[in-house]
Amino acid sequence: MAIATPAPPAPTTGPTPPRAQKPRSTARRNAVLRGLAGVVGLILLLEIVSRSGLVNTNFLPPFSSVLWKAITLWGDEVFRADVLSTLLTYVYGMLIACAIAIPVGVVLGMFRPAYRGARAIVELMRPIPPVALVPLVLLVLGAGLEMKLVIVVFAAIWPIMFNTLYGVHDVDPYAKEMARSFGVSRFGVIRRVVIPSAAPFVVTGIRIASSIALIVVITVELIAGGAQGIGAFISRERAFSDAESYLAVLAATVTAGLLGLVINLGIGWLERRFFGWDATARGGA
Amino acid sequence: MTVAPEKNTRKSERAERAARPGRPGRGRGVLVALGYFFIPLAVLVVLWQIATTVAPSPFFPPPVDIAENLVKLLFGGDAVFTEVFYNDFLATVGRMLAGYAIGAAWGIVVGTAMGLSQGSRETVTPIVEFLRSIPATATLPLFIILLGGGDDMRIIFIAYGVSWFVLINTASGVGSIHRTMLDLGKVFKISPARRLFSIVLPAASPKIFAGLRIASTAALLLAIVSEFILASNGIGFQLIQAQGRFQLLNMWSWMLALAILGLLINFVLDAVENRVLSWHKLSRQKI
Amino acid sequence: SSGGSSGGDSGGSVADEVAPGDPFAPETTDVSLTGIKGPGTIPLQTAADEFGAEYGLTIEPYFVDNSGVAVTSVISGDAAAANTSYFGVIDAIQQGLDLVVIAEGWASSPLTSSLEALPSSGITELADLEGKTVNVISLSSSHAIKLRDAMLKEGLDPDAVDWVELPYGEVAAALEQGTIDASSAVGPTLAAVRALGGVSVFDYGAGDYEGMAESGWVASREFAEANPNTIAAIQCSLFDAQGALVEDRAYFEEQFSAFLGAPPAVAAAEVMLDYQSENRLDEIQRNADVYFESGRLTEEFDLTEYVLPAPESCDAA
Amino acid sequence: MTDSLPTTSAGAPTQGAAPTRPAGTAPGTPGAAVVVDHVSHTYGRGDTAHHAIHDLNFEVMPKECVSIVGPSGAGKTTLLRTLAGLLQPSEGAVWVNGKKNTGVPDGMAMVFQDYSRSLLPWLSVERNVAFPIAGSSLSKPERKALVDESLEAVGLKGFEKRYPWQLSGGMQQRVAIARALAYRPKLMLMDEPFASVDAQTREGLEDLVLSIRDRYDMTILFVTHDIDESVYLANRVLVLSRPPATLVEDIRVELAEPRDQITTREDPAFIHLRGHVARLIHSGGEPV
Amino acid sequence: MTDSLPTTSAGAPTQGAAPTRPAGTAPGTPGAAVVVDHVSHTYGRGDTAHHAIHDLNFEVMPKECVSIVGPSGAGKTTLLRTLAGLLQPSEGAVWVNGKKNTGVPDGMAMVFQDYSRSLLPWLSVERNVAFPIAGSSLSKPERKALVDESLEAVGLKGFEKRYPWQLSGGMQQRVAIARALAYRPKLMLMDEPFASVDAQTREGLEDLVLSIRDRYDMTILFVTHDIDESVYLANRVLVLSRPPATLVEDIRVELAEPRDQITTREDPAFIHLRGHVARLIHSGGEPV
Ligand SMILES: Nc1ncnc2c1ncn2[C@@H]1O[C@H](COP(=O)(O)OP(=O)(O)OP(=O)(O)O)[C@@H](O)[C@H]1O
Ligand SMILES: Nc1ncnc2c1ncn2[C@@H]1O[C@H](COP(=O)(O)OP(=O)(O)OP(=O)(O)O)[C@@H](O)[C@H]1O
Ligand SMILES: [Mg+2]
Ligand SMILES: [Mg+2]
Repeated sequence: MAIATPAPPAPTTGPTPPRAQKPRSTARRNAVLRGLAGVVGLILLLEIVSRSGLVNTNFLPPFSSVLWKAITLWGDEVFRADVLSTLLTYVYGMLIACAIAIPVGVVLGMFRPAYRGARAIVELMRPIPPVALVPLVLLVLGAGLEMKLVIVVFAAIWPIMFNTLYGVHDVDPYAKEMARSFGVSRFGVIRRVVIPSAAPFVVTGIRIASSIALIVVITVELIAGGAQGIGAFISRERAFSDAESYLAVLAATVTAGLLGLVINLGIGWLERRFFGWDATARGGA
Repeated sequence: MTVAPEKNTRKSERAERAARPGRPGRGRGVLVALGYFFIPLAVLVVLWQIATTVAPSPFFPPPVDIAENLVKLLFGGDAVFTEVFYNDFLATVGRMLAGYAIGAAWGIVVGTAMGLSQGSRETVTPIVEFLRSIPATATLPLFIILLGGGDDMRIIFIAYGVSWFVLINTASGVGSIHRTMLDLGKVFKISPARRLFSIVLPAASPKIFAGLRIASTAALLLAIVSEFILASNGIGFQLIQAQGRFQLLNMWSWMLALAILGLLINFVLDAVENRVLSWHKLSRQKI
Repeated sequence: SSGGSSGGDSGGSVADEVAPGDPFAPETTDVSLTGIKGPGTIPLQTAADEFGAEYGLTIEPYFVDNSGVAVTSVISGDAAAANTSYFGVIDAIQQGLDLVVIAEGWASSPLTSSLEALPSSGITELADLEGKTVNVISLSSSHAIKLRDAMLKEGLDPDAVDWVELPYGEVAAALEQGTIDASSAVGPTLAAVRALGGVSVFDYGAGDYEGMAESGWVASREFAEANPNTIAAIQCSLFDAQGALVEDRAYFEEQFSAFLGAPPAVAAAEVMLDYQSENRLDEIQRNADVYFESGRLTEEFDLTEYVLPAPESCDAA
Repeated sequence: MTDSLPTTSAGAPTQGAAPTRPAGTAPGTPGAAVVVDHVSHTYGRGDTAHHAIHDLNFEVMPKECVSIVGPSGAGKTTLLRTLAGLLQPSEGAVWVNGKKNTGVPDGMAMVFQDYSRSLLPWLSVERNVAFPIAGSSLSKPERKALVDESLEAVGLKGFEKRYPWQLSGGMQQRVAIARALAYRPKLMLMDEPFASVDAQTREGLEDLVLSIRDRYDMTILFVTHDIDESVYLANRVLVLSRPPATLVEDIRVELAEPRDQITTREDPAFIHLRGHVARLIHSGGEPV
Repeated sequence: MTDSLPTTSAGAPTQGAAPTRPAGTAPGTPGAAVVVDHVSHTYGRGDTAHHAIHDLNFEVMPKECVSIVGPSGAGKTTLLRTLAGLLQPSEGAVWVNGKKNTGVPDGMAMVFQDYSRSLLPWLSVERNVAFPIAGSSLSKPERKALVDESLEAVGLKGFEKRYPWQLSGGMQQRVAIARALAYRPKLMLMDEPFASVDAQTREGLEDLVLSIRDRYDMTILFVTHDIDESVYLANRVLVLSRPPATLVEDIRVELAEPRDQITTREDPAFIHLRGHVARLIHSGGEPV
């Protein structure tokens, strides 16, 4: 932890400054190298665990073979279609969830009566496991894309909404007052001060929601079946418990993880690019 | 165009009052709060009741039936509570709380480390992003293979799943603490431990709490999911049984139980947050 | 339990006020059929690929992870028919879902599904199960109910067993790890468990249970009444498919490999399910009886009203 | 609490004038830019109540530059926030351009005491300055010209693309000033606007404020702790007492215009006035 | 206001250090409290690099009070942060009490320029002030006495239970000063500590700082924009140039001790010195 050590000699400016500044390529290279080191470390650890013979390699195959299987699976057109289908559901779900959760979060964050009035319903709905909704939604909407979407949206809304709410509460009152003093309208204050200032919170919410969404898409596909999706793939492969299909199940799981990794790194990149001010302006470590 | 300013004074008054419990007007405040809470709920329930009576469907039982059934499931018998209450309801609550506590603690520890040091953040981020994107539901079998089918497996599974939410929010909260505040601790030679507990964590607490909120929902969800397979008790188990046997009323009742459970957890979190974050609310409510 | 003849002879069924439809004039030609992907749904795929066309049907198969979902999609209208166990059908009907059995799937037969345990567990017979953790995929599956029933008949206490549910994919690993002591197994899982040295403790298709109807195709009554001809066409397609598989082992192996992606060697070693091509009311009713006797059903249940007769003829006029 | 103003009673704030006036019209001299009419403000309630300003009465004519001095914690910021309509007075009312303040009056700009927090960290210097005019009807080049001109005026040319956290304290404060300038307000409220800038820059900014006022007919109210500055810049100096702030004296500053950093400060009248203000402040708000 | 200052500070810091000295020992005069040895600092890198301070050399003897003046954005805050060990110099090194700064030196306190951000919003005034000593070996009553004394000294008695957001700007700044005082540092760094307080309070605080220095043998470095203050308080005034900041002149202030707000400011030597500093600043960092 850095607490114990004084300011490190070189990086006095903190992380990459936002736009308009050229990112420091060395710093970025270091970041990538560090990240790679972490991933390689994890992979080695998994490899050692599975090869150590603690568990039957049939049930916990070495990570390298899972990874290899994941790579070869890409050659399979059906699997690619499955991944695409999952991805599409995910993207639509996230877009809808953002479109609902951010405005609602802002309204609830800005207007106390709205928050108080909505709270009972929100708090009652929130803990319902999205997965438990499957049979119900299935009934109303069938096993198609809409069903998956409804459940994904239901799952992804809460983190975004809550982080938005907290972000709105966190806006520096001086900033709001400044805007108001210049005659900026109430809506203008929201649009130009509250939302940008809460944006880092919102993005954190989106990052959390994004992995939840992915998890839920796949879980729903797993439970409710349907023609396509990584979950459907896993469900199909699971039907036989031979080593090969088990490997495929693991490989699909890992693919889901990689998919999430790519998505989240993308969001992280956007976050740094557009909200880099958060970490830097406030002088994060 | 702007906020009607008289609201401001009222708001700060309210803030003042909230800061000091026991002031006059608090009783009314509680009533208003309860009103805000229950009136929308009551309206919703009544509408639902009417809708289900007008157009009955086996899939949408009337709310009164759901509540009645839940009461029957949990209360009564020889003692106050039924066996189901102890065996399933409490079992799930116990697992959930244990997993939540462990996961939250772990998330705060790792998240703080990540937030404080750019090096560790850069090293760990890809791993974190990768692991948390693997569907928890798909990893459950792995947990079972590695840890067996006992309560400890479920608790660790819940903790694992929950920790990500806390971790990410903590890292981001800690990472955005203003430099002057961190410098303050360094200048006055505050010990690292105190710096952590009296600057870093309080300053990041608004974001940590947002994470804890989300995590509390996730904990419940994961507890349920962990009981979907290889379980012989728990709300998740009951839910899956009800689903398997098309006992829709039971399903709804269990969902209601979950909702109420979530609500309770939320109340506790709210109370804690009101204590711990009152400074934040008040200092932000100024305008 | 009620008697009644079976098969193409629909006369014995109380449901005969519903006039059997004409399979060659389906009201709707595009239908979805659903079930869990496995040996039991090979006929679904073959019906879709080959036999449906004969009756002017375009069958869209889709596969789900549990039969509850399959049944729900029948109710919601997503699927015209679904494959499920009769216990599920009874549960659903008891909860007010109006289902009808339109066609039998397969009947219990030896060596297709059994309760397996590794020697290290020390389980060799039903009496050893008490106090052990036993996996049955689903507590309302036919395996679970038959086991309970059998234990009761032997004077054992099924409630002394720690019943759990675990998907097939994880069974072998869980047995190996000692997470569970015994488990139901079918098809590839059975092979996998055997490969670990598993031995059969109880055969779900042997003895008393041999020949008992095990799975069936169900539709919602509403749909069945509105589309008698479509139902007839589905019945005929399925029966044709099931019949074809039973009659031609080579055809079965070919379909098995194609459908499940299994290597020919596995297909060759596979014990074929006892697919049916008629509705045997007695054998179907036995499910309700066993269910009641196992203690899981509180009242006796008569399935007669819920079994549709098969079409009088599936041959073109 | 909006329309409760019962101020028909007192009438003109400082002098006490016309006993009756039509409802809805401002008390005090007609045409006054700002009328502060029996304004009090109390923060909080009950035990923790803090009475910050008490029964303030004064008015500001258009194009006047009025400085406000007083001890720390007197209530100067509270007063400015009330004038800006950001805070509703607990008693009394503020009238700007003949209209009673219910919200933020039009054409008003404010430089906040806590300047570093009033800059938006996610915007570059340039865009922070453009913030208040971004939504206006001006064309893009016009806006750019305004921004450039203001930044140049406060000596921050070349820092357009920086972010607030890359600036020194004094530079941040100047960005806040530039932002208010770019807005071209009719009424400018400044809360210790030069507290963090060095002596020389400060002189430049003082002269800038005066020239801007003349050029754009601004009315300016500003809070300062620098007694020389309060006299040098102002047409009038309002001296506030210890909290709760009341008006100790309203000093008219009759120095030659335009002011000049050298000659004005050497003017005996200036020296006399600054001494007077200093003594007032030293006496802790009791009239001397 | 006890003993006179140790004007022995002969070791000409501006000329650079002794040519040979054992490795690991401080350059400059032995016994110096602070030695700034060829210190430069550059923010960032590449295109966006900003060279804030350039090759600064000076030293401060124990119990000296040194004021630093210079244009806004010169690099004064940067310099203080380097002295405090919060920033590592890009070149050169800082030695405090004969030890090279690798982290924050012991027994040092700092009053930050953005004081409002250095107060912890979740702590009351009292606990903010007690913050640095809360972990110390002092007993509870001792701590309480320290806190009370410091708050009293800055005129904030009676505000102990308030929260920072309930205070005016000047009051917040005084809380930050009280916090540094309660810490009883040997080395005190103050970055425009009185920017937001009124003239009278400021005088009180100035005298407070001087008396505290005498009483507790403190070494003080402080940044100010007030030329009078820089001379009044200091034994030496360091004038920095426009950025990148270099040392324009190191002016020794030989005024009678103890200083007095009336007599010292009337002293012709004072008037001469302040004029000299003012001219230096006006000349924009070119020696006059
Ligand atoms: N939100 C608040 N709640 C309670 N009291 C407050 C609040 N804001 C300010 N005060 C109190 O009101 C008084 C006046 O504050 P104000 O900020 O107006 O002073 P000021 O004259 O601007 O002082 P300074 O010159 O130090 O900035 C102070 O005593 C302060 O403690
Ligand atoms: N984090 C940073 N990144 C880049 N440049 C910076 C950073 N911090 C300060 N600077 C630049 O360094 C220069 C010196 O800043 P510094 O804060 O030391 O000035 P200062 O002398 O304290 O000014 P002031 O009197 O206005 O507070 C300024 O030009 C500023 O723009
Ligand atoms: Mg103020
Ligand atoms: Mg500075």
